[in-house]
Amino acid sequence: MSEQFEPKITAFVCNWCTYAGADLTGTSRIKYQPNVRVLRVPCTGRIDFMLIMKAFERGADGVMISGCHPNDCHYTSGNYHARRRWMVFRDLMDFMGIDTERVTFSWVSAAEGAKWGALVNEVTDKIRALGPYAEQKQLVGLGVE
Amino acid sequence: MSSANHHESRPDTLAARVKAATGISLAQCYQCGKCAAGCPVSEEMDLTPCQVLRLLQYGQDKYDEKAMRSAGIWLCLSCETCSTRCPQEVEIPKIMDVVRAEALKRGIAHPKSKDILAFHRAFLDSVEQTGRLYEIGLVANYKLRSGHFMKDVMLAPKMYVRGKLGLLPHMIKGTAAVKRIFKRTLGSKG
Amino acid sequence: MRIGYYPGCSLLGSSREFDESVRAVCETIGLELVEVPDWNCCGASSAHVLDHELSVALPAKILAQAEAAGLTEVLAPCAACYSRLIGAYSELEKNPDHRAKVSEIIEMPYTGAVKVVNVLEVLERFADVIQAKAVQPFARKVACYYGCLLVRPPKVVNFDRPEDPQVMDQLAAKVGATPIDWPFKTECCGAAFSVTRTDLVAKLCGKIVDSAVKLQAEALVVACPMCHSNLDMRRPETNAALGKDLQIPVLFLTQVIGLAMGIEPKKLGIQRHMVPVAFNAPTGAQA
Amino acid sequence: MSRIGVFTCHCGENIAGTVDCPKVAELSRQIPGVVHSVDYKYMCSDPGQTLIKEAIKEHKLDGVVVAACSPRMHEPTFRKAAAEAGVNPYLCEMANLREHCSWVHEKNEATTQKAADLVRVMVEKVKHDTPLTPIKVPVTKTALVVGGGIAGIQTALDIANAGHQVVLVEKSPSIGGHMSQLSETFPTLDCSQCILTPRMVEAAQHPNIKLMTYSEVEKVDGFIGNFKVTVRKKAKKVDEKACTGCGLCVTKCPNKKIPDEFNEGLAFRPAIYVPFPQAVPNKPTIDTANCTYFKNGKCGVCSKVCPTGAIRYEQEDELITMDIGAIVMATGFKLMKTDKFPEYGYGKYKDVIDGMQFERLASASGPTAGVIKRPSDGKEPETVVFIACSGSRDRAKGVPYCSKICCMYTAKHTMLYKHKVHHGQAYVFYMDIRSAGKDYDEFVRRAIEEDEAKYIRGRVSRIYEEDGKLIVKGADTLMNGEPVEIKADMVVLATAVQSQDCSEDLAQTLHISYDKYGFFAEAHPKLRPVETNTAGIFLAGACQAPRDIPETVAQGSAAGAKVAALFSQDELTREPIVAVVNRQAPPLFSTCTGCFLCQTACPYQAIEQEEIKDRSGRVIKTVAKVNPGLCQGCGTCVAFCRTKAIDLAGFSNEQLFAELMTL
Repeated sequence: MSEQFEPKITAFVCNWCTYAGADLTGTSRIKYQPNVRVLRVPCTGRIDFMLIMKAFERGADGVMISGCHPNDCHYTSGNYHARRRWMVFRDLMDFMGIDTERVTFSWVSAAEGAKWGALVNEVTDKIRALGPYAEQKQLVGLGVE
Repeated sequence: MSSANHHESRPDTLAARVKAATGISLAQCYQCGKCAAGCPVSEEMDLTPCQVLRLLQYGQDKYDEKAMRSAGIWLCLSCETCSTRCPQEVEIPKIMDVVRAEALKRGIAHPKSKDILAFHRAFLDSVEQTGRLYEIGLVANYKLRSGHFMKDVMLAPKMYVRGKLGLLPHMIKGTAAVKRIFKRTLGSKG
Repeated sequence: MRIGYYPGCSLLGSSREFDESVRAVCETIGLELVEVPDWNCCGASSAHVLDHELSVALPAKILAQAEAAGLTEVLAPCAACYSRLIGAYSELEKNPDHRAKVSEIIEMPYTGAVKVVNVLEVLERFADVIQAKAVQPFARKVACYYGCLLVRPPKVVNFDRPEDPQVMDQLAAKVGATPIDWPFKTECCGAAFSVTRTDLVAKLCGKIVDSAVKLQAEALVVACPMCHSNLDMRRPETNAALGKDLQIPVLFLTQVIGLAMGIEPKKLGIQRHMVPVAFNAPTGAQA
Repeated sequence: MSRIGVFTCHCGENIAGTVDCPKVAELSRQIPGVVHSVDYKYMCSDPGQTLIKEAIKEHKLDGVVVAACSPRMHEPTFRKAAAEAGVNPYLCEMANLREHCSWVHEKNEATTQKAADLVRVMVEKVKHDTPLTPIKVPVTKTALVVGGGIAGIQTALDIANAGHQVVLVEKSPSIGGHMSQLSETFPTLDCSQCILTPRMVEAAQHPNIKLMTYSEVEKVDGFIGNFKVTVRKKAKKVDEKACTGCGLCVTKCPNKKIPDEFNEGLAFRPAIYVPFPQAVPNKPTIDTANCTYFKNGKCGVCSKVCPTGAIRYEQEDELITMDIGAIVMATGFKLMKTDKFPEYGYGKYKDVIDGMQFERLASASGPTAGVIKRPSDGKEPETVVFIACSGSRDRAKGVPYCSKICCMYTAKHTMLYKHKVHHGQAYVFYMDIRSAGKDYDEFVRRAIEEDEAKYIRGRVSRIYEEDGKLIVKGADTLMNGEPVEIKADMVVLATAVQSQDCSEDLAQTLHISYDKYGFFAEAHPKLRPVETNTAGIFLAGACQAPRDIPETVAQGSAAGAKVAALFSQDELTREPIVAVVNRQAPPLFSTCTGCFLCQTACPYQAIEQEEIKDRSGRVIKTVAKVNPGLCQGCGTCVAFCRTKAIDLAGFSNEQLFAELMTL
């Protein structure tokens, strides 16, 4: 097969910073690869990490989580909770044998349109290089479909 | 645009060397002059401390060189008055150390540095040889290195009668170890 | 009580009286000094000007020797040595990964177990004992001169306040002296330029001595051999620069305390000063 | 089965240029539950909106997905349109085909595929949307203004003049704040008290303003429109109703050696005192910490001389609780003191003073009746050095920020000084002159050009005393850092503006955020400068950052307008995006187990504990309950909940998982 592998990437972004930042990427006409599907949540604090598991289960090859920078959270502290929970969850994922490389946690503000574009490209390239995730998922018993 | 002429991005500028050796960023200095105001010897300097910092802030060879060629950097007493009062917490004496070292390395140190250097070299010679400072040896060595043979000749007899000059050097048992310390540090840099 | 003792090179030579008076006072207040075995020179300002690594390695060797001798605290009466020792200690505290490298250079383990203290810090702990033993009050107006190295840089030495320090004044007051409030307590005397730039030293010392005399101090009190030699030995040059003939004596704090405790002046090395320790007004303890 | 309509917008060429819109419409039609799908050039135009409205009616749609631009752009537009056609607005969602797709990708199959995916996600979300109604909250139309300086006075007056009730709380015995201490004000040099005192009196006499001096906020509960505030009214030990303000007690008090706060320690006051002659209210207060009677039970002179018997030694603090609809914080600032400057003598030199002390020396009502005399010996200083940025822009002293007002008031000081001491010479050490403002730079130039202040660009390293003079050692950086030594008679430090000592405690009492310097944080630095992140709490003046009088007054009025706007409604309408704890049939009542992790996670203290009781009143279970008035809808509690008992309307677990299932 000559076609290269095109990864599926699911992004959970907060409404106030990263979603607006991604809007700015658009208004700035900065191009990036079309592999990402953005799901909007009010705040990264809202992200239940079962959603990440579900995303992988649904065939995502990579997951992005992005919200406001520390101190800039629209809700004061939601992003800190998200970060703290992610630290714990990452260890758990590691323990379960899930490749934590496939999850990217970052801060993108409403002013960082260019950063969002660059980040999506970076993550897409990285996941593409890592290859499809189906096999590993079967290994840890999550299964596909 | 990446800033091609930003001083800390070029590794060969003095500012970059200062950053690497001490962690101090020259950009911290906002040129308030408090260092020059409090420096006990700034009146004697051709370049005051804040001027030296200003030159380094440019990150350009000609200004770096001007700083290195100045006599003022050799007058810094490391008394820390400037850094104690600096509102931006810039440790200026540490920067001066780097500038002096670079000036020596490039052979462009001000002629006035000669005596001061002669003293420091004589001092370390003494320590390297005996492990401790041998004051008469130091003075003799300094005179040889600096050529100021008559300097302080009147002081020595006064010191001697007051028991302040030991005629023989104190040798420590660990002299060899001290010599090796010199070899591993100062010696390794030529 | 015992404490490690690092006299340093100056105290063996040009500032013998500092060593003598520290030993005499410590003996009287019951503090045993355990000399760091086979100590070497700290490198003073020369090592620091010429090579940073050397300027850390030499003090580290001293502290490592102290550590090997089972000491936990070292008194360095010489302010210059104190500054080098505590500077190296603090740098190796901040960057523990440098310790291994230094240990290699000095061929001895350095773990940072030995703390460095200056003479004021140690005497402060015995302030009450000193006061109790001051049988012949040193009832003179004194100008306490701290110099640069005891209080700066404040984040490293962490001792007294960086401007207008007080500890020496308080100790002098304990033995009956009246410390004057004066502005030159921490102005630099020119330190290491004593030999190479005597002209500068004379000028800087001029301001210090002149101010003390103007404010009617009868003696300058110091705790640093470099300050002492500049203010005492360089007095002819200082007076020449000032165009005055100032004969105010310069005493080490330990000499002042020693005199007040009735220790024999000779044992304190009073006779070794260039500017004779003599006072116009007859009062209190006499030298 | 849902009846969802999908409306794909071309946005001219903006979307259609890279995305095959007709194809997206066609693919969308195949999604189960979609009964209608069209594409159109401009969905947001009038015809576009009409197209949606008509389709809703014609196809009996119960959900709408508009595939167009960012919801941050047009969600309100389309939700309104949907509502007009009879669909609950929260059942209308947008798929972002423009900012997140057509503008950022190349024109190709993958881009169109992504667009179709985005529509599918939103269709799935709409399927799980529930109709929501905006939340209504009643409003108590009484405002609390904390702080009686110019900021608080202005705010209180504006709100009161808009016809609403105001409680103005001030911690000291009189309102007036720092402005009442100033001599004259820049850039007009009009007398501070002359312009301030009428405002103070107006505030005190306003029928809508209740003044509470010598009082402090103790506790704040509730939420926007419905706060419950407890204020501690400290005992003045004087019956304010009985006291006529004759002042006999003040004159007779034998203990007159207490440093006078109003005069910044440059004068003394008695233990029973009125802070300053124009104080409002003009009635005395007993300073119990310094009163002989309170220290050892003796004296009692004030009580003996009072003609109306108004002294009340037994008076206790009172705690007063009130219902408040909005709160304005106007607590002001403090100045760094001269003892924070080791290099300038740790405050030991009497003639090294701060800017506020100079104001008192220059003030006609001050301790010297406006004659400039130095504190040490009362001599007229012939050389005065002013040092700007004293402690400001000084990270070594913990204040890296610019205090903003010092450049201007220092220029003013040099002028006041020159006007009073004609032969005197003023020197100013400065780093930069920051005089942006109407007539500000002209004012500074006047100080230099007409009143001959000598400006030297450099910081001062040290000040010491010698021969009765203060030796000021600075440097001139415009002359290569040349050392400059000035023998001065007096030195005025323009010390840093800092937050009040109580600011952090107060912020915690009110649940508002503050920065690392203790200044209260605004909701948005540009667009919401007088609001806090807590709805219903506003900011005015220097409690938010260093401010001068014009800015403070502007902010006070702005905060007042915000409160008036809030009070113009009887009820508040809020987005129904709030968290809800589920309720179920007994015996479970709720899946909530009462762990209250959500309570610790909530940044808004919106989660309460609710006791579920049986008929006899016995507590069966304690569960979490969200106060919809306080909840801002971040959803952090949802992620924390172990039993999924709490969920967020509009972004529910069901919805998010459903969205994921489409990918």
